[in-house]
Amino acid sequence: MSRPVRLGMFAVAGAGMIVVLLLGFTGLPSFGHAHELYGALVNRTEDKLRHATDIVTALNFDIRAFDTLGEEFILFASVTGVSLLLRQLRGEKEEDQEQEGIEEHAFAGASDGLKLVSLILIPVLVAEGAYLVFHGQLTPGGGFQGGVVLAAGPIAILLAGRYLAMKAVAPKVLLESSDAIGAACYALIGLAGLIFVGTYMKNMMPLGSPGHLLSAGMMPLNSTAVGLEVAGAFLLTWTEFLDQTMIGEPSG
Amino acid sequence: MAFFPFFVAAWLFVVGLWGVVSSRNLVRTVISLVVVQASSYVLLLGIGYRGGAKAPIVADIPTTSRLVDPVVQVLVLTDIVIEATVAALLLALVVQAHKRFGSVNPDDLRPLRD
Amino acid sequence: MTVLQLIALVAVMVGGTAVVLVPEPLRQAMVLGIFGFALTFLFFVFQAPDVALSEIVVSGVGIPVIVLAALRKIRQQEHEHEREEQEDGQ
Amino acid sequence: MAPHISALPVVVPFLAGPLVVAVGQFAPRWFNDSVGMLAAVAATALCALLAVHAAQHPFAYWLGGWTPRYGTTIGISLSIDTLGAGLATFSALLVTAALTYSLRYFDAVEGLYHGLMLLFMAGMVGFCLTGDLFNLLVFFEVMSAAAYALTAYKIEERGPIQGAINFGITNSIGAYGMFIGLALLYARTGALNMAEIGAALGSHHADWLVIVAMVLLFGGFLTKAAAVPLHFWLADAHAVAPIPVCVLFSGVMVELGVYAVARLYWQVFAGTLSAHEIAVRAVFVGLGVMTALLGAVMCFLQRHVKRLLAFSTISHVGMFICGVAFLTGKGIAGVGTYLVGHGLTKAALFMCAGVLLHRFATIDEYDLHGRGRELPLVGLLMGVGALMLAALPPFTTFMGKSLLEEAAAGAGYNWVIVVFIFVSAMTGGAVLRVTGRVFLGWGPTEGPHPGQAEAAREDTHEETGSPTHTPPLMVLVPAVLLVGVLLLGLIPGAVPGIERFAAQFVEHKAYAGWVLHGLRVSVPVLPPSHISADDYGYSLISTVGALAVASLGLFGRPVRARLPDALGHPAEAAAGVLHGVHSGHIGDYITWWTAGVGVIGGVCLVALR
Repeated sequence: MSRPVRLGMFAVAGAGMIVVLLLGFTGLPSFGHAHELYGALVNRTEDKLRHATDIVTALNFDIRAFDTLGEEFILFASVTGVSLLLRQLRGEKEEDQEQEGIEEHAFAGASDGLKLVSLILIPVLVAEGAYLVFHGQLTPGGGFQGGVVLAAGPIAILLAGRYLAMKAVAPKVLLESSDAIGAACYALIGLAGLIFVGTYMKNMMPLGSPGHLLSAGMMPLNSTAVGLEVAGAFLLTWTEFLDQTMIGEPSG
Repeated sequence: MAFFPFFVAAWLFVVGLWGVVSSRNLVRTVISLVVVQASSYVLLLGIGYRGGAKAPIVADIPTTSRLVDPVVQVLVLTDIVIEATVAALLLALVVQAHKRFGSVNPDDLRPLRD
Repeated sequence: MTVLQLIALVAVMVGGTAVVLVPEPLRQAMVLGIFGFALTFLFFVFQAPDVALSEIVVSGVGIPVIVLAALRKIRQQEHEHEREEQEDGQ
Repeated sequence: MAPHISALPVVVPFLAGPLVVAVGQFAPRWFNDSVGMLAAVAATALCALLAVHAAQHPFAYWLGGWTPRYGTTIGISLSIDTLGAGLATFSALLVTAALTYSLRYFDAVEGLYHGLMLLFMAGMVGFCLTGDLFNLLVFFEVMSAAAYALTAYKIEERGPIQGAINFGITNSIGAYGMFIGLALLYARTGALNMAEIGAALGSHHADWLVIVAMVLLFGGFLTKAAAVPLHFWLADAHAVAPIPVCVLFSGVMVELGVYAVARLYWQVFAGTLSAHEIAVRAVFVGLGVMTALLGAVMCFLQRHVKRLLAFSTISHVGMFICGVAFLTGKGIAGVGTYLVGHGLTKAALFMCAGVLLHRFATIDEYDLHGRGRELPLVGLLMGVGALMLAALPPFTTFMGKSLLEEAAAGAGYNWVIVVFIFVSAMTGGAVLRVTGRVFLGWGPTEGPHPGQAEAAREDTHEETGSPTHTPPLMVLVPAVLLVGVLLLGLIPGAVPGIERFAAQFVEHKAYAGWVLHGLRVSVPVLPPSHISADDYGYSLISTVGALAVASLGLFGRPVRARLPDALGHPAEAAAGVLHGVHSGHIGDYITWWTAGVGVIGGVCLVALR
């Protein structure tokens, strides 16, 4: 199809699509008046059953933990896929010999002020990330959000203009292991439920008292596993992409 | 007015599709996909919202207060992870496409074929 | 519906449209960031703080780093290509 | 014992995957191969155990022990019945076959290949077993994420990158549409478990919301299943993915889309749409027939053998969509039987194509003219595979096709039988034509457009080892699969068994009983159905038709040259238009997608009022 034909056809099709969608949406209960059966039940029972104060986390890491298992492996599969797609081919060589050149050439734009801010940012990010991971069952946040924040720590080193320093702090092997171990641990915690209490992903940890760091059964463990995986996964993805900008083209 | 959130959801879906169809740059195509997916967030959270209700965190509110639906929030959390992963995978493909085709314009991405 | 919710919805609608309509990818990536903030704000006023946190980490750092790196790589290759063409021309 | 292992077929590859990815780059090749094979075999065995157990009575496994409370589901269930677990077994079996096939030739990258194959398998198995709608979408994405990356495995070539981009974008958009559909159903019923959504929709009148939700969900799954006009990604992806990955794509992944449509229709929408069965049947049989015809014609027009096989898959998927759309247990039984026969055949055919690609570094039919003479065994396998596609009696594909034809007659769609015969003749004939040209050297050596051969040639090899020698495993594995096609359908009790389980599959009220209330439901007893003389007649026609189509393709050029211009020109023009529509441009594909889903939506909104 030529571009005008395509756009013209889409104008008709898209208009039809939006009409179909809106006709379907007319059947929705009006905004603010949801008759949430499932959600109401969870809200009513979760506190007594699981001692987590953040109900979303309880759903995420316990009641619907199997979805999160799938989610972690979507992430794992895509990171593995990115590693596969951005792998170095024979002939694509990293320009090792010009290491200092890379430092300069890559992110030389950082001013001293920005560098300083970035360096201050690092401990803050790490602390914030760890807090989010470990307080998932108590306050908003959890393994995923905390994991991304943790991964942003080394990225701050990059902002400070030190690409190779970032790679020294977080070498690929470490990231790959963190990614894989986190994902596998999440599946293994579920397996412990199967072995000790007879059902996959069933809670087998004491519930503790609501509002405490070690409460809500296996949720903190699951959250930690996810945090480990997500931190590794995101940083690995970023590193793969950033490495691309450092690879020369195959000569000839 | 009570229908507006749902209208926004439908709008984002179709506008995002327009971005994909009209794109001359695959990076732009992938970014438009993010907009398509945002429609499902707006729809899901709009469905789970109850007027005047609190967030589903029971630490410092009386247990009798109305809470919004936590289930849709969990679904959106998973959705967001899918968004990030699909974007990463597709952008990795786009980078490779530029290496092989020397262009990221979908018009140029036609390998020889019948 | 509260006023804040209305503002957030309008911001998301306008933001999403802007992301699609901006022609130049680098500028589009920036608009995408703004769109992410609008969504985050929307999630807050829809009483979904967990989701808001997720959205802000993904749209604040997660995706931008990837998009910028991809754009940078593409630009590098284009420069190299141009240089080669100039050399060929001489 | 069996219920306890319910989650393990998913968990085993989820543990083995990270292991090979993390350790693979330091470990020797045999380690990755063994972990991959062990996990695949274990998953196959576990799924088979589940299928056998569910044959007594199907059961729900509540993950985390979150059984329904106050009559409402709270957790996620694996709802395991024989057809679902059987399909999971079949998926895992094909993964095992694909990994075995790649043992001796495939240049696997540091455990990443094995890791992604295992994650792909976990996605497919979880997809077959789960009883929760959102969980179904999650496993759909696990499967897709692994599949996008595997498609572009050969990043040094152009085709794979372009194929993977089209595949990824089209399927992602399908998935986002499904999230909207799911949100609509959740807003209406407050439930995510399929049994509970079905029960909540009950026999209430289906309003616009329910219909649009159905269209979006079916649209997403039919994108995966490559129904016309949502099918464009398939040929691009199948033509370029590595052979072991094609085996899984064509053999089972695409068909899983049809499975999901059947599952959703019967377990969610059957009650609420029971008054509209006639209209639903008309809409989706129409879609299936369109898909079957377009796939068959495009299949015949290809000279790139992998693309040819890809269009043959589209054509057969069209038949499967018809089978599901007849809305009877017999239709499901036909699809189930044919799916196994077709999956094994198509896997074997792709593997044969893999041998050619390995040996000659091209997959163009004319390039390969006569060069296959040194591989007589592969030629034999390909010929047998072609006859299986043409539904030669009395083997498995024939059994499946007979059931489909009976279902068509039962639903009052006798004319669809003609379409089925056409599909079998065209797809079987196209593969026979390739066999004749490549392995026997029949027909002209020059194709109509010599320039097209370029696309089918490989710059690089995906293989290790010297191309003068074909590893025996590359011939042995497809041979075993084809023996399976020959024998499976002849096992006494196999086909009647599938019929009984299919009858159970369509009992949606009983489904809610055993999932939500833990009732013990036994398999219905059916009178054994007989294969009539008509069925043999139809299959003989399709086999003879396949031979005729093949000879027309090989020796028909003089005949075609003598055609009057009034006939020849329009035919050529039509073929040109068809090629042009499959442009490879992602913008075109998404325009077609939007139009397709929009039209299906519009038709359903009008027809199901």
